[in-house]
Amino acid sequence: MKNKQIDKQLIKNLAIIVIVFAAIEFLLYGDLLTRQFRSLLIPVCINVILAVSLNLTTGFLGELTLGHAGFMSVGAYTGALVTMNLNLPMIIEFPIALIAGGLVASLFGVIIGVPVLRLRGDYLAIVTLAFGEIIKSIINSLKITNGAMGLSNIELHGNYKNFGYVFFLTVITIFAIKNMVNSRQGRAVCSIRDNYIAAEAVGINVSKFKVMAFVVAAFFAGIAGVIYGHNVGTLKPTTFDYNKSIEILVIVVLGGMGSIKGSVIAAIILTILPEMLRSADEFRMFLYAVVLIAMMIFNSSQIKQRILSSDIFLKLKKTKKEA
Amino acid sequence: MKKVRLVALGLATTLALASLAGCQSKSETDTKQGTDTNTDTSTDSSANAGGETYVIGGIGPLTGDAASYGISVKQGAEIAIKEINDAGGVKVGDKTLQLSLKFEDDQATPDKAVTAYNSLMDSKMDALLGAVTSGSCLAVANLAQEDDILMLTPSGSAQDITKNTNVFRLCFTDPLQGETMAEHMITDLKFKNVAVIYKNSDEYSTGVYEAFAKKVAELGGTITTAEAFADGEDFNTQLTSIKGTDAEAIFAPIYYGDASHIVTQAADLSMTLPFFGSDGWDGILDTVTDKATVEGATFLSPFFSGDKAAADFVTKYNEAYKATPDQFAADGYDGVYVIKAALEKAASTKTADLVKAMTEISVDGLTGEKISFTEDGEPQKAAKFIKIVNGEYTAE
Amino acid sequence: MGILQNILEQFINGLRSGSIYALIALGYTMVYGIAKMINFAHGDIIMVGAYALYVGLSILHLPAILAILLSLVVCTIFGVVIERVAYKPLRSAPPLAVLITAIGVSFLLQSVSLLIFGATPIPQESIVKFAGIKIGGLSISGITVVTLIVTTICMISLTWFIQKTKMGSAMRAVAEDKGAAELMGIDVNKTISLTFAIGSALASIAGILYVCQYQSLKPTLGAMPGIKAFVAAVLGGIGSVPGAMLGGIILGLIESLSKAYISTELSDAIVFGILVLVLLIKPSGLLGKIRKEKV
Amino acid sequence: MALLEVKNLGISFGGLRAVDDFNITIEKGCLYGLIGPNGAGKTTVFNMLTGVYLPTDGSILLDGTNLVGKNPAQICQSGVARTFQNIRLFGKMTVLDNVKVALHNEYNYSLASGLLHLGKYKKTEAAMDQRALEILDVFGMKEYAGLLASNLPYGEQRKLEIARALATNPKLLLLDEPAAGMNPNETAELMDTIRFIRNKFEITILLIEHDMKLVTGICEKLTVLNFGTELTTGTPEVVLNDPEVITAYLGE
Repeated sequence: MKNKQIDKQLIKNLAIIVIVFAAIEFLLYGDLLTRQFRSLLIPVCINVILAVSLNLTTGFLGELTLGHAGFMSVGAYTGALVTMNLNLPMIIEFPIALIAGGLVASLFGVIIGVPVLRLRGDYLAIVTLAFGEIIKSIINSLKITNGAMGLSNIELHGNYKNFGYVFFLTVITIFAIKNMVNSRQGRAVCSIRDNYIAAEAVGINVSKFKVMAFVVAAFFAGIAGVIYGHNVGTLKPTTFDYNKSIEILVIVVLGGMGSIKGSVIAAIILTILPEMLRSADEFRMFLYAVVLIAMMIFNSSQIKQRILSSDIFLKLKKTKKEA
Repeated sequence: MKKVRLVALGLATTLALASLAGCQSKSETDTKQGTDTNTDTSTDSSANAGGETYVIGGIGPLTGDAASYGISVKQGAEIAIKEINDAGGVKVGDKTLQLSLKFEDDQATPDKAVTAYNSLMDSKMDALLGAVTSGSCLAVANLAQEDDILMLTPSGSAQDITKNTNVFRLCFTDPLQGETMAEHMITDLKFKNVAVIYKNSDEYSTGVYEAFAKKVAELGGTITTAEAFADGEDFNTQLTSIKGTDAEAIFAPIYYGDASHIVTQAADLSMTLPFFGSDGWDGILDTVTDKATVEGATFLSPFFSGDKAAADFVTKYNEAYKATPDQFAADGYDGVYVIKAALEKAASTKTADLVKAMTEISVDGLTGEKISFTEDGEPQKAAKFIKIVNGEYTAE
Repeated sequence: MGILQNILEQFINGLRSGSIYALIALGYTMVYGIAKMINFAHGDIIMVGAYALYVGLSILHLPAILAILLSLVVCTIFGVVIERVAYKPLRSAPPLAVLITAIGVSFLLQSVSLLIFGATPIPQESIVKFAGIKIGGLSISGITVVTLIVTTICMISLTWFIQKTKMGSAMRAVAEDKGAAELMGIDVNKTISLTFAIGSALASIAGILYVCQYQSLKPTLGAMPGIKAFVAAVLGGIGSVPGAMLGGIILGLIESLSKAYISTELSDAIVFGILVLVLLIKPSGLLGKIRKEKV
Repeated sequence: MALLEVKNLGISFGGLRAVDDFNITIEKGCLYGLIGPNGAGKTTVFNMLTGVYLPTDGSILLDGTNLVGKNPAQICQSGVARTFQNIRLFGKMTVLDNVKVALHNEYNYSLASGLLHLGKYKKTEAAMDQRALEILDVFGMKEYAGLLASNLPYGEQRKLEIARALATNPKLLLLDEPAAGMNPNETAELMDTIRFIRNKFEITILLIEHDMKLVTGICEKLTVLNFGTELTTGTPEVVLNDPEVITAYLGE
């Protein structure tokens, strides 16, 4: 019975995905989108991937991470170097770049996993920030990444023309993370968040699953990086500073920690919102900040409201019972 | 409950945006209809350029750390546009066009530059004056070629930007600046040992430095130490390191904001070595507290606000924005006039004609007399060495 | 000039930037220790302090002492108001929500100052007229001496205030357990407001000294020092007042010495690398207390 | 052979000797009580048995293998499960998932099938669901399976902790004050449950408890701890009538 329910859910989700995809493709091929909107399709997908993957470490593992952009940059550079050096058709070299970018990024996930084993909370947060800055600084001084001048003329395999491809990757990411959360690995990760002492006591290897969460998150961040590089066509180290990490974190927190649907929706809103505010020029940053603060306060007041309404709900239930 | 609300919010935002965008492009086309006498039905920009206004798009940082450069370019361009429109507009063939400027913020990041560019395309941009920073230029150059739009960057100095045929630049390239300064310092001023401070997180600074280092070595000079920095305001360490070498001069290919910290701190450390800078130094007198600290510094700049030719521009700029224009403002101003000259020469708004005309025009601008362009998109104009004497910029 | 003197000079350079980091880190650590939140907007309060000083001196033409007072008052008010408006509604929300709000406040302050003062750096002369001291061939600039002294005074008086006064013990109680403190008759809201007031006043002092040292203002001036100071506070053990001072000075020294003798290009990587190493060896920072969860 | 043999167990925190020369032998299938006044070091003993604290000296043998030096997860895998004095549930997870986390080591599939929900995933998850529901059923909590653990009433939370510990398939179950905060009815019910699970799952149970009714009601053997040292060991009747024990509880 339960399996049937899961299948129903799956079919519903797939239906939504197909409809969304068809709608966007229709708009795209019918030339009904404005150019601005068209150029936002890929960034939205990239941010969805980033937010959903960051949600794994921040929302499900419960560790504040301020260096997600570091993984992204590693993936972006690896992917770009792969396609720049392999002169193969897109259909072959882009998947290679994606996998290579993801794998190298997840290798860095292992490296950052080491401090993760010893540190928690704010201390871990600052280490992830430091880690991102170290990656940036090293990329900035390496020959192969062309230092501050960065890489340019990366083939545009990931731009709107290949939207189907990128959309597919985004859906894969969402499903993979969602699936993981509903698997034994994901439960282990969540149990560490809720109570790591109890998790240990029921036989969960806390170290292993912390590192696993970082590795999986890094893998998808790396893929997002590869898409980024192949959408914009240029890469420079300063793009991936801690502000970028914060930008992703804002999406995750606003969408709700541990809510994948929330991350997706927040990624869409927060990518489009600054563009909507374009006409406001100098006031754009100001408005963005005000909206951000207001949303955070509104969110928590809503939680309050919900507690209130649940109280009423309980009372209603009680009176019903009594009656 | 909450989720439903979020979805609703998302939908509402999307719809609002879509309708906004819709309205915008609609009104834009409305104003252009009817006056379009051009029979060319191709989809390129020239199709709707036969109307009354010619839209020049601009891309540059209006917010963030690099905001001052983008704002300067925008303001300089606005002055030029006003002058031209007040004078009746641009005569293209047998029509007279009014110019309008639509300037979008990119926060000096390539990905924002791409969306800014596309937003400009929605606003029916006819030619692009931008982007201001090199990274953004690289990101939009290929798009501009795809759309067949004339692109003129006022200040993007990375070598690769102009490799597309439709892209031109108004400023000197990074390597050219580095080489010119190396020749000036080693050959003209007979320095043997020089030290360098450059910003290694910045493509412009690194580009100038690398060319400079190569040329100095060619000319037989020595770079005693090349000190890098990524961020921040503290240069004491780098300056102390330079102090420990036998450098006779310091070359700092950076922007004036950082440069003002360097000269102030060098004075604090009682250093008396002469400073040499790149065109980013223009504007430094307004950002130091003590003008004595920059006394004797020499930098390369195409623009000199003390020039007689610039006097009128400086006054207008001052009136409008309560500030002294810097090189970026002058670049923006000249950029508009270059596009105007190209339009007049081509007597057409077709990009192919404009690109051809670009190599044929010669413009007397603020950043150089008789500016012309090569087919590679590079400017032909004389560089000016500006030296600070008695707390004033002086042309050398 | 001998190598030894060069090393000493670099050491002084490290003290110079380190003492500013230390001063900013004091505010960070104080707010963190008591309100248990990373106030990411702290760096931008420094910016507010710096601009307030500039307004006092160059626009209102006030005497230096009044301009300093103006900056202190403005920052304190900003600190308290920001806490009341933006952080207080979120007191029961998860810490990350508060962190994001703090980031929002940081954006807000930056964009407002960009709207008012523009993006072009504004020069502002130092109000420290003290010429500095010379020992042999070594010279230590006046502002370095002043910053070091002011930071030390701030650290000592802050420690004294927290340890010895009644308000201070109320703060410690709130830091331990908000609920219990409330039951003991401590006004938690007032105490947290006071914490922000003091933290912001410290930020204002940092802003003033920052202007005196670097003599120019821009809307993003607080961002980088803010991050560095946050690193310093964690290095020293976040929540520990002497730790913040120590962390700031050490950070300044590492930065300066690694730039001078290892590589200017990789100095950021080295600084952050050392931070990671220190935390691996001592997971709660140099002077931080380990709080082991009771099982 | 005894299931658990603890010899000369001791631990110091700084200069403080929290537990000293502690010995205990528990036979297979026994229901054993560890009692003593507050602060006697009972929970510290539990923490050493489960690897939360590393003992300063002594040995812990479970079925002949030494547990000292293993980490909590390894000790759990060798067959010791526990509950906590202050309840430690996975609050944001459902009741069912709380139990399924504990089944982690018994049911296995790779990360790849976890990410893609392919291969062994479906079969294994179904088996896990079934097993978890079985265990919940023992505690009469099947109907709560879909609730968040933090939304359970207090008594149910305590029971869930026991259920979760049982799910790790232990040889030895350590219960830290299982009846704390329960009313007499709930305690009586709990006593039945404890006896029932001992028999059904064929496990050995060591429990810390203050409720003497529960202790005398179900424990077959008791050890009394006072100031970190063992006071006496024996059957409940003998131990609770020992004048030394009475003094320790009531004071001089």
